[in-house]
Amino acid sequence: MTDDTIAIGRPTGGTFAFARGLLDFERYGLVYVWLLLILAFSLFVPSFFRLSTFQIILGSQATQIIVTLAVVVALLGGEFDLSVANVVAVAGTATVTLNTDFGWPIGITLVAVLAAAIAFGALNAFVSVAVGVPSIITTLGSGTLLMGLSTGWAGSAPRGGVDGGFVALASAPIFGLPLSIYTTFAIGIALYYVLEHTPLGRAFVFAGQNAEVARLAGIRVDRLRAASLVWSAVFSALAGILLVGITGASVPAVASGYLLPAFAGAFLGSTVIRPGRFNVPGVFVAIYFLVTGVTGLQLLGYTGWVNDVFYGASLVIAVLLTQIVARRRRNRALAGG
Amino acid sequence: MTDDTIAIGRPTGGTFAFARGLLDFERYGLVYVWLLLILAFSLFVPSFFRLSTFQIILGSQATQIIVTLAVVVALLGGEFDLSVANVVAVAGTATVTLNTDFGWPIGITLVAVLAAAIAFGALNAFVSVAVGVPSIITTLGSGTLLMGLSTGWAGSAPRGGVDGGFVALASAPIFGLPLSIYTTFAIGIALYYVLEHTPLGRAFVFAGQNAEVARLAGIRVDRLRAASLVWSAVFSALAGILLVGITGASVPAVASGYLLPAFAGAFLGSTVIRPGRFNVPGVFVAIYFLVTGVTGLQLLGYTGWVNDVFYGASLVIAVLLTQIVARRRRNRALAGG
Amino acid sequence: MTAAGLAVDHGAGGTPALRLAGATMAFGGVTVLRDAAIGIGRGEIRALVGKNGSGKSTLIKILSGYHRPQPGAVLEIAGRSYEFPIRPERLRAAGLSFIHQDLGLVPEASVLDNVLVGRFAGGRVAPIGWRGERERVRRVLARFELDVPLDRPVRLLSPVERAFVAIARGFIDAEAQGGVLVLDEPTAFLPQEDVGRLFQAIRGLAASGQAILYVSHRLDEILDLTHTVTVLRDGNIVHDDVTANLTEDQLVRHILGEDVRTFYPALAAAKAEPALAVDGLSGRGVADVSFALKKGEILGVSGLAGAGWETLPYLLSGATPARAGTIRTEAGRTDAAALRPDRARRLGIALLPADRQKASGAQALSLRENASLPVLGRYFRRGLMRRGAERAATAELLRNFQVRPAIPEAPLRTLSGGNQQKLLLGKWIQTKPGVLVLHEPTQGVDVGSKQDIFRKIEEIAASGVAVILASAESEDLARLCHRVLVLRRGAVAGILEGDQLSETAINDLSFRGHGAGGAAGGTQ
Amino acid sequence: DDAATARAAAEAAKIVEAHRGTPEFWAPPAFDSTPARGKTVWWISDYKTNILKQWALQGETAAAEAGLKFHLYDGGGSVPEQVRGFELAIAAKADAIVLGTGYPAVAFTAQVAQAKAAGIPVFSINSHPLGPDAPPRVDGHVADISYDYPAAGRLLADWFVADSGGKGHVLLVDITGLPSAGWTLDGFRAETKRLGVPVTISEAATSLGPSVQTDLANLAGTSLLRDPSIGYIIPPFDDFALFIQTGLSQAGASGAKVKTAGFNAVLTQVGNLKRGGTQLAIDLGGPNQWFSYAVIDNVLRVLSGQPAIHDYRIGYKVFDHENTQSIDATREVATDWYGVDYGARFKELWGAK
Ligand SMILES: Nc1ncnc2c1ncn2[C@@H]1O[C@H](COP(=O)(O)OP(=O)(O)OP(=O)(O)O)[C@@H](O)[C@H]1O
Ligand SMILES: Nc1ncnc2c1ncn2[C@@H]1O[C@H](COP(=O)(O)OP(=O)(O)OP(=O)(O)O)[C@@H](O)[C@H]1O
Ligand SMILES: [Mg+2]
Ligand SMILES: [Mg+2]
Repeated sequence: MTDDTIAIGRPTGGTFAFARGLLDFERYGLVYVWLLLILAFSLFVPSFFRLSTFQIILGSQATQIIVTLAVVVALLGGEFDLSVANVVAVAGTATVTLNTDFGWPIGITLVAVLAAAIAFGALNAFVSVAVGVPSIITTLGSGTLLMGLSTGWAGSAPRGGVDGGFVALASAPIFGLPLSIYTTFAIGIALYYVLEHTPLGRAFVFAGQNAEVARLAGIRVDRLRAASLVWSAVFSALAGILLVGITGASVPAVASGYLLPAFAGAFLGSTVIRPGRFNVPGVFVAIYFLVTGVTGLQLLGYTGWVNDVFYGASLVIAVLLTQIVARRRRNRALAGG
Repeated sequence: MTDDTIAIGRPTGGTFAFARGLLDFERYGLVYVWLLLILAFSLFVPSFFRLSTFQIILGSQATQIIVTLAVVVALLGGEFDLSVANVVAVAGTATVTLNTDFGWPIGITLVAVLAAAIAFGALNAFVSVAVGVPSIITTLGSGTLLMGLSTGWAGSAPRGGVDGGFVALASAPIFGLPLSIYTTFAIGIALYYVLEHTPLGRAFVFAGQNAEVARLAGIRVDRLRAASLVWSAVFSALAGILLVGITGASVPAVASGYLLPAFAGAFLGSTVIRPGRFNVPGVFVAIYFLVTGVTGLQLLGYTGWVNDVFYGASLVIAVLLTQIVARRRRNRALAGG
Repeated sequence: MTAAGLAVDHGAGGTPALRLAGATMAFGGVTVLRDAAIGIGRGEIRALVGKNGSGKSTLIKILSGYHRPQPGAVLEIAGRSYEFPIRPERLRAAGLSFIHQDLGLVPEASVLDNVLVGRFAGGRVAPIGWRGERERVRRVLARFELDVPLDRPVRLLSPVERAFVAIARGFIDAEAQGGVLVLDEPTAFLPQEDVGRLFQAIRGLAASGQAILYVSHRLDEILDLTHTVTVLRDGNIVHDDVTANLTEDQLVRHILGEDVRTFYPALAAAKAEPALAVDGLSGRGVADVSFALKKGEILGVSGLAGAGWETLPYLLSGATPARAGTIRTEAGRTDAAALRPDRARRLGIALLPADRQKASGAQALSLRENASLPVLGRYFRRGLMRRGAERAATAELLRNFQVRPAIPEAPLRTLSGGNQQKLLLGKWIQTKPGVLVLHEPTQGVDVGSKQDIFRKIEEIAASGVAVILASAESEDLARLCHRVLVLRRGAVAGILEGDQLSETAINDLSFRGHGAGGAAGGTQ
Repeated sequence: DDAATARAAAEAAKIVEAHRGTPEFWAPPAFDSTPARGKTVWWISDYKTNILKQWALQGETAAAEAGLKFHLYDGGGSVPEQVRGFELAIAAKADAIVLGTGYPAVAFTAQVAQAKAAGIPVFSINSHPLGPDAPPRVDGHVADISYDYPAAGRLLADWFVADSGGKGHVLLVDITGLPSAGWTLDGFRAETKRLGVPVTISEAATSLGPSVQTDLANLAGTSLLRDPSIGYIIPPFDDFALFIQTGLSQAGASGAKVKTAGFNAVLTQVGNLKRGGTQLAIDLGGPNQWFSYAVIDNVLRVLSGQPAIHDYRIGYKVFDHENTQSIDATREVATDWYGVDYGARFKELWGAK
């Protein structure tokens, strides 16, 4: 298999670089598949091509994207964080419980929840980085532990009654979209900026790729690994808080639903924009691609298992397509050279 | 960290090697923790130290261990198989449906189900290995797809009515343990033998550790990766079939319960016997360690969140302990050397 | 010994053991090997030489079935012809065995697995006869006087031990199959005294009728060991001759395509200001080492394998924790035991490690990302990474250090071994350190580039940087350094300078008390 | 025609009104429970599902009142864990086993048979249609204690018909993998048919899995896009209605005019009703205390040698914004919520002197 010998003779720079760049199927393949899907739905599904559809598609993924970014941050740091979904759940439970049972004002509650998330992330970091337990075990264990403690403390029932102003704020519409989705985009952009446009972010990505080289270059790799776990916990907690804002309630039982889609989004996202590397824009593309398909099907009246079939099939086929096309173009380039 | 930058003069071989080997806390740490746990429960939990308790502890993990071995086979091949739990569920559903609705004899049914599992594994292998889609996406997608198709075909309700002889066989007691658990041990031993003591198995493990280098060393890495996904599907299907034998019914909803414990078992298992490597005996130790704790607590009457807390905490603490002890010993050896 | 005395069986007389013709290979449109042809007869030791990136490893990877050449390539092994693409195990069955550049070992796997996986005796699922297999590995390793526990992961071995493990694998294949053994820069990781043992083994194989293809940048080795030479330049075969017909100068001319005499740059005098003071440094394999270094001074560090000189660079730069001692530079003073790489960098100490596979670069990242890692802050202005500036600086660096191809966005893994080494040297020199610690900086680098690197080292020293050059190449050290520190059994055996400094003096000091060539190849 | 529709809507409204107060307790025959005293019942639960845990904990109280020893076993959602629960119970020589995970007995055919062989009767909850011969029959399974789900569906339909004047458009969402959802929706459809009103019924489904929350929320939004005339969404349980509410609030203005309702009267939703301001219009509740006592009553009966009861005729109450104002919505207390102390009523039946 010599196909990974990409790109070295590829001319860079030049006037047409930008246009040629957009035609780069390897980088933008999934984007095109997504656009095609939108086009197809727009043509064949009567109620699809409407502002309200796009508002729903955009707005409904606020929390899922944040959780996926949490997973990506951990993965970039070379860590597997399986506790994200539990943190979402417990952050939600804690927000509602502190705000209602304990009567803490919502501001203090949120600060407390985020502080607890930092502490939890630091615990993961201590066990994984300082002691050296693989993070996949650490977070599987600590996530289960956290969930158990939370259930013992506040029960497993859905709880409502959180500060009405907070709920109103989270769903306050700006240009037809709830504030929550702007939060998600703000987090995404900030993360993109840090990862791509600051020395810290670059060092972080490098350390995730080859820790030893980064260490010898004087980068405190352990700190960055620890930070990745802390930030992953913080992002997850933010998602949990946001979810309370959106639903007005905490629902501990369903948090587990966030885990697999988050990993699917992270890995699917790593096949676009920066193929082979976890990246922030890729996450957005991946998650919106998947939800677009499901939404279109629902508009066509397909629900239930058909949705599962579509979700599964599109996940596989989308990546399959981009890979095959990218490979064919590469081979053609090879033959031409 | 830095411990591996330089060859260190750790003494090996010698007459006391075996005894010293048993004291090797890094390799057997979890085993000791487990024995301690058994001792503590035996002393403090009245109904614990009984033959029937051990029979139940041993017998109840037949399917979970097989699924965990499926995950381990995939991981050894360098692949993440997230479809194992779905395959368990669908294999069960298919077994019951074919045997009852379609009236196929149980023998033919089982052959058909295993053949379908091979086909499914081959599909995963094609997409992941031949085309190059990361297996974590492939299997997440194909697993969801499979589950959706199965629901469309046979519904999602639990179904009974499977061949009584088959159920009787699966639970036929031999020395007080059901046949199913012997099946599990047989699979475990066969897998252990192949992985550790045959050229094929060694090549498999080697290729999983570093595919690129293994390819340079002349090993057909792609075949082995493909095989890992096929075997993972086959093992999962076996677990599904066995579960039908154990319960006499298929329960499509079982799927979700198997996935995380399987990964927990695989990774916890990789901290014992062969630390740092996924290994078969480690899986047995890990799964039995976890179920021992949970059973003891249940006998004490603790349920619900206490179980989660134990499960989570013991996962973290067991690994933490063995790591810390092992590290201390290593440092002492270093300082002495 | 030269080809003259040997019965080399190739050409018209018998069928050659190996014949490759019409091999062309391109990566992403760039042809790196053009219509290459090579033949080796039984008992022949053929050298394959050329500049970095000239296509040697590519040719070898075609032979091993790793790369697939463009249509038209012809391969014959012992008279039988094979169609490309060929599966690696078929080539192995046909009698080809390999020792790849950068060794091709799995670090986590044990010595035993690394040597034997894919070559166990018996069927694929037949039980492995552990006793016999262990014995087999132990026997080959013993031939190189290597005694390492077979279950130890390769990552815990020293570079020398690792090299021999890779060599052992090649020899096991060669002895089992007979045919052709291909060695791609096997001596890059080996100190002088171990090279002798390797050569003895290679000659033994050749004498028994094996064909050998040998790649190296060390011309003395080529002249000493091989019967015939094939020279690659920019992907073309430019010369094919009997080694005995060539002088070293002629060989250099064929390789570089120009007339270059081996030269060492003139040394500027060291400055008076102290740059580094090491006091009582102890750590893995090193006990109580003290020395001082002035600005602009080049200090060689050498000794026998395992004598401690290989760990000194890592102790000095905090990569391996020390047990005791103090280190002082212009920027400050620190306890060696508390030194970590980030601290070392703040003290102005930079390290170029020898271990390219593990410790030098992130293979999947671009040349730009690899090169700018230690100096990211330079490109961060007004809240943004100036990627344009970064790219320009990288391009400049690539040009300066003659890295080819000079494409900043290409992934590091697409560079040939020697070009990677040049890039990484450039990466550290651009940080303008106070003390530059180099471990085998010219390992795997062609003769032309080697001189360029020496010139660079001399330049940077002249600009006031203190350089520590840890190497087993005593000739280079003798010519390039102001002083050479020789370690023996972890302690300072002596420091040579001025008239005392010569290649023989370094070797004498290294060996004194051991008896020539007798030292073990392992760790302390 | 309009007159008939109005009449039907009025009839439905009357039925709903009749259920806004205290449900009448149906007392099964009294019996002497002394033979069962001191016997042990194992209750296999799944704490991951809140309502299952709530029933189990109420069952624990009921067992204490009934003089039964009670062993609570949490099998989570995992089938092998629940198998182990059966095995531990059989090994511990339990006198009765309650499969309280919502799975029908058929899911554990072999274990139920083993229990029978050991002389242990097995009960299940809310997983079979009502009646002694409810399928699927499994040897060793004595009885399923269940709410009357079709009846709950009928009541929800009555509310929908009454609220929409017999002309509304409702989206029924089936939850596959949860049979009681289907039974409830069957009741709903049957009632609209019986009333003969020109309502519009749309159907959708989603599967009971980890992503049910997001699935339902998305479904709510997209259904409205597809057909803006939908005015009601019935999921059909109120904890799923919570996710429908999320979707409706994400849908903005188009979601604001849609009402939802469901069965179970879980704490959160009753709280939401009391506060008002959500899309939840009513919540249909069946007293959880009544239910759990009924389970223990049946166990006690069978262990005392009495015939099992197959329908406890558990009553329902419709909660809305008005009638929740007077109750404590921070915890469920039967007397406060429904006006009856069911525990006391059951104790009277058990001859507890
Ligand atoms: N995987 C790859 N993808 C793209 N280009 C490659 C790849 N491998 C090698 N090359 C290019 O092919 C050319 C020849 O490389 P090769 O490794 O054969 O050189 P070499 O003669 O072995 O050099 P050295 O002496 O440095 O080892 C180089 O320009 C290198 O950059
Ligand atoms: N690490 C990278 N690898 C590959 N492509 C990248 C990378 N970083 C950025 N790009 C892409 O390169 C393109 C050029 O943007 P970039 O900001 O790097 O160039 P620039 O404007 O020349 O730099 P600057 O103005 O910051 O000095 C963008 O489309 C960006 O997405
Ligand atoms: Mg090379
Ligand atoms: Mg820019």
